[in-house]
Amino acid sequence: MSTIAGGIFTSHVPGIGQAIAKGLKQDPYWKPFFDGWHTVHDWLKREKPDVLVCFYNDHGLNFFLDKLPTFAIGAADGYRHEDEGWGISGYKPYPGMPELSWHIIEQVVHDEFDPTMCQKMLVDHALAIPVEMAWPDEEESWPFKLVPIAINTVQYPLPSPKRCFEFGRSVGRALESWPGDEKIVVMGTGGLSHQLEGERAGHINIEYDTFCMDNLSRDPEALLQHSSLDIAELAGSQGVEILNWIAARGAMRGSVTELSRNYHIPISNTAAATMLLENHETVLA
Amino acid sequence: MSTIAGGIFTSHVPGIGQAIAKGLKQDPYWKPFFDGWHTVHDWLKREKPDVLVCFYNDHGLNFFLDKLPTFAIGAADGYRHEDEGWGISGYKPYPGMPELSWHIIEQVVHDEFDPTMCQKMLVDHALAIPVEMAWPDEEESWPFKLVPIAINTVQYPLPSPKRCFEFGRSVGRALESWPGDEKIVVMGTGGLSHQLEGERAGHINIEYDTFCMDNLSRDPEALLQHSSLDIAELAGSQGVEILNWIAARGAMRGSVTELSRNYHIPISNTAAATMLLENHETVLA
Amino acid sequence: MNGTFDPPATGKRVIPGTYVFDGDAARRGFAINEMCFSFNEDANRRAFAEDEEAYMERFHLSEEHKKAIRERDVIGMLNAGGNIYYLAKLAGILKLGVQDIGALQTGTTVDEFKAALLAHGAKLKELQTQGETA
Amino acid sequence: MNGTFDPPATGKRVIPGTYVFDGDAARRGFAINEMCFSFNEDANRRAFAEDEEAYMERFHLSEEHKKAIRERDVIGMLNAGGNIYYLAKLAGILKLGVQDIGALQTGTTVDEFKAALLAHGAKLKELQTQGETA
Ligand SMILES: [Fe+3]
Ligand SMILES: [Fe+3]
Repeated sequence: MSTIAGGIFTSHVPGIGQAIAKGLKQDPYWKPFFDGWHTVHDWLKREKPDVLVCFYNDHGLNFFLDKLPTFAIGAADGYRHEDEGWGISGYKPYPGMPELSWHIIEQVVHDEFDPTMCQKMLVDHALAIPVEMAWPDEEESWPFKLVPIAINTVQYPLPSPKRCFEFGRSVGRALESWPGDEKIVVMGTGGLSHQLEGERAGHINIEYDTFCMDNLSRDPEALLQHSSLDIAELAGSQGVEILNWIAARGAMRGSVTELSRNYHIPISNTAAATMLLENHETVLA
Repeated sequence: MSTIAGGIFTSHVPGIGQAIAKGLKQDPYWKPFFDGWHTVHDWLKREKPDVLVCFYNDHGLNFFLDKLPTFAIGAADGYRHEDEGWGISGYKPYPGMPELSWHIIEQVVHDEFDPTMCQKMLVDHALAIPVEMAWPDEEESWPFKLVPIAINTVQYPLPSPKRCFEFGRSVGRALESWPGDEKIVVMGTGGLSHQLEGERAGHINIEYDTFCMDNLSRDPEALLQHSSLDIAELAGSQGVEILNWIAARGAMRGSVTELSRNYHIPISNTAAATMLLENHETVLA
Repeated sequence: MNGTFDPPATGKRVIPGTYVFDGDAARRGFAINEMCFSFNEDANRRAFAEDEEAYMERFHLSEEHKKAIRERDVIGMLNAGGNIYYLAKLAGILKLGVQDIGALQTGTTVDEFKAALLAHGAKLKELQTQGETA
Repeated sequence: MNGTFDPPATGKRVIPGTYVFDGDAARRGFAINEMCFSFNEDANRRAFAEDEEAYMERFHLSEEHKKAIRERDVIGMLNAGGNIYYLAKLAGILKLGVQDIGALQTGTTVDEFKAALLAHGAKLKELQTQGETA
């Protein structure tokens, strides 16, 4: 039987990719952020997950406003990153796991979600960069199979935090009922508080970020008290990317404990965070 | 305040378009089907709706398996039909009503549906042909503004009949709360029983079709007792297009009466039906 | 008619003579369906008609896909994951209507296939005369 | 910084200094966003760089869109319905980073904008020293 070993939650700022490319991990500006990954690296080496289910948001690589899905689930044999407009590409391709993708799609449609099913799908920096950070030592190919799940954080109306959490729960039910014996890690990328546009560009909210991090493991439903617009106001217009965290956390349906947390300001315009949560099957008393 | 005047439910067989083009409405093969439209024509002349909200399924014109939405809502300034592979095109363009489209999108996302939002969208014969049948005398341009809503009937898992009905109810709530004074007609296209592929090609089920038609006005929830796969078995693999009827019926939330019904076999491989339902605000006793 | 009904996997609901286009089918058929989707453009239809083999190669069709297309074997295309909504565009190029396709799949002549449809119509008339249906 | 905050419609929630990209904004901005989406391809980026006016014309940009782009007026682009996720691709061509953009919009210098971000970092350090946050 499959197990959901845990969840990795992290920012996905494009500049991180450039810092990696330039070898700046030990640079004083970047070190405090990259240092937050050591526990994740140790944990991944110990757990060796076979499958990565990654909740992220597309920034205009695979989706445009002609067909903008609320929830999109990849069901391809494999995925590539491509040029998003800045001439950066060349990330290693990601092997897919279409049989698990379809199992998830069957479950979520059964549970009255309305996904867009994607048998071809490019994945952008919001997936590529967290993967580079989590598995920095893989030379040839990735040691996992990928199911990418994109949540709309671009076009209002966004799905509510509650809807995203329930969507994640449904994905989690699919993972639990998957008959394979794979070990699965989930990931939620984006955030924390930041805002790129408008007169409020540069907005950061330590208090709200701390509230989210404090509750992510022990009481994620606390994060559902706000609407997506509330979060835009609290955490900035790109702070709503925490919807990906909320969905990923929803997919962890066992007993969840926080293994590590790193929170550092600033990375680019962003309050950057990395958290590692472990998931154990709930043991009945 | 806007009113939902009624609903038109009809098959959308491509061959109908060719019959119209060839002037075959009085031909013995086609006459029994086209005769079913007289009451619709009279009703439309009397009601003069300003807006058409059309639930249909795309047959591979606007959507492909790379990005296949469960529910897609058009939000464009206008829509065109284009060549679907048979060299037929040239239908008059359809003016959009993006302000109403967004009002609907806001409502359905609020109601926990997960639509794909389409600011560019081609519409196929499943919309074009019913419109040609309903408004046969418009020379220059259409007398309505369009909101097209596409439901996945191509890629399993399909949404359940219950989900489609509730989706229609949510669209209906949006129409009711629209502050404009437009008169709205809804449309559901496709079906009734037919199957194009496999050793069971040519399958037709008079009993199930009759059950659907008998209950559409007075007890549409009776149609929700079957799953989408049940309907594929009962009505044939393309018979599942009745999901569009179910959603359109869901959008009619008042007191609904059947004004006319026509059921004729065969049109092409299909048991073809046309129904006109009127919608009145429910008067409390 | 070539080929026989070959349900894709165990443990799934089987509807006799019917091809449920689920994820398994979609995976098997992606290439053939993608090729058929390209036929929305007239230039692509002409390119296929001019050189079927080259065009199939361009879309990376499997040997199973190619064989079914070469043999105009609709059931073979379905077993290889073809979806009728996309295959209908190929049928147009091959000048096959839905009733030709129906006859091919059911192992009847086109006239027999049409007669079977008309028989449903006659049955409906009979029921209507008896007042059993509106 | 050019232009001022111009909330798109009445009756909507306004978040000061923030552009909620809703349907109204998406309608106003479709052309500019579509142009920016095209910048995923290098050939298109070069075509824009070579002849901005011709490229904007090709995507049917409104006069408001064009004016904002000519003037490198980010707030103007936002008011005209530009979405930052797509505008970021244009910013790349113009060799503007997110902090240059931030400075342009907030009417500060880039150094001031960066300093404000660092001040948040300092505040966090202080809170962490006080043990108020992990
Ligand atoms: Fe982001
Ligand atoms: Fe159809």
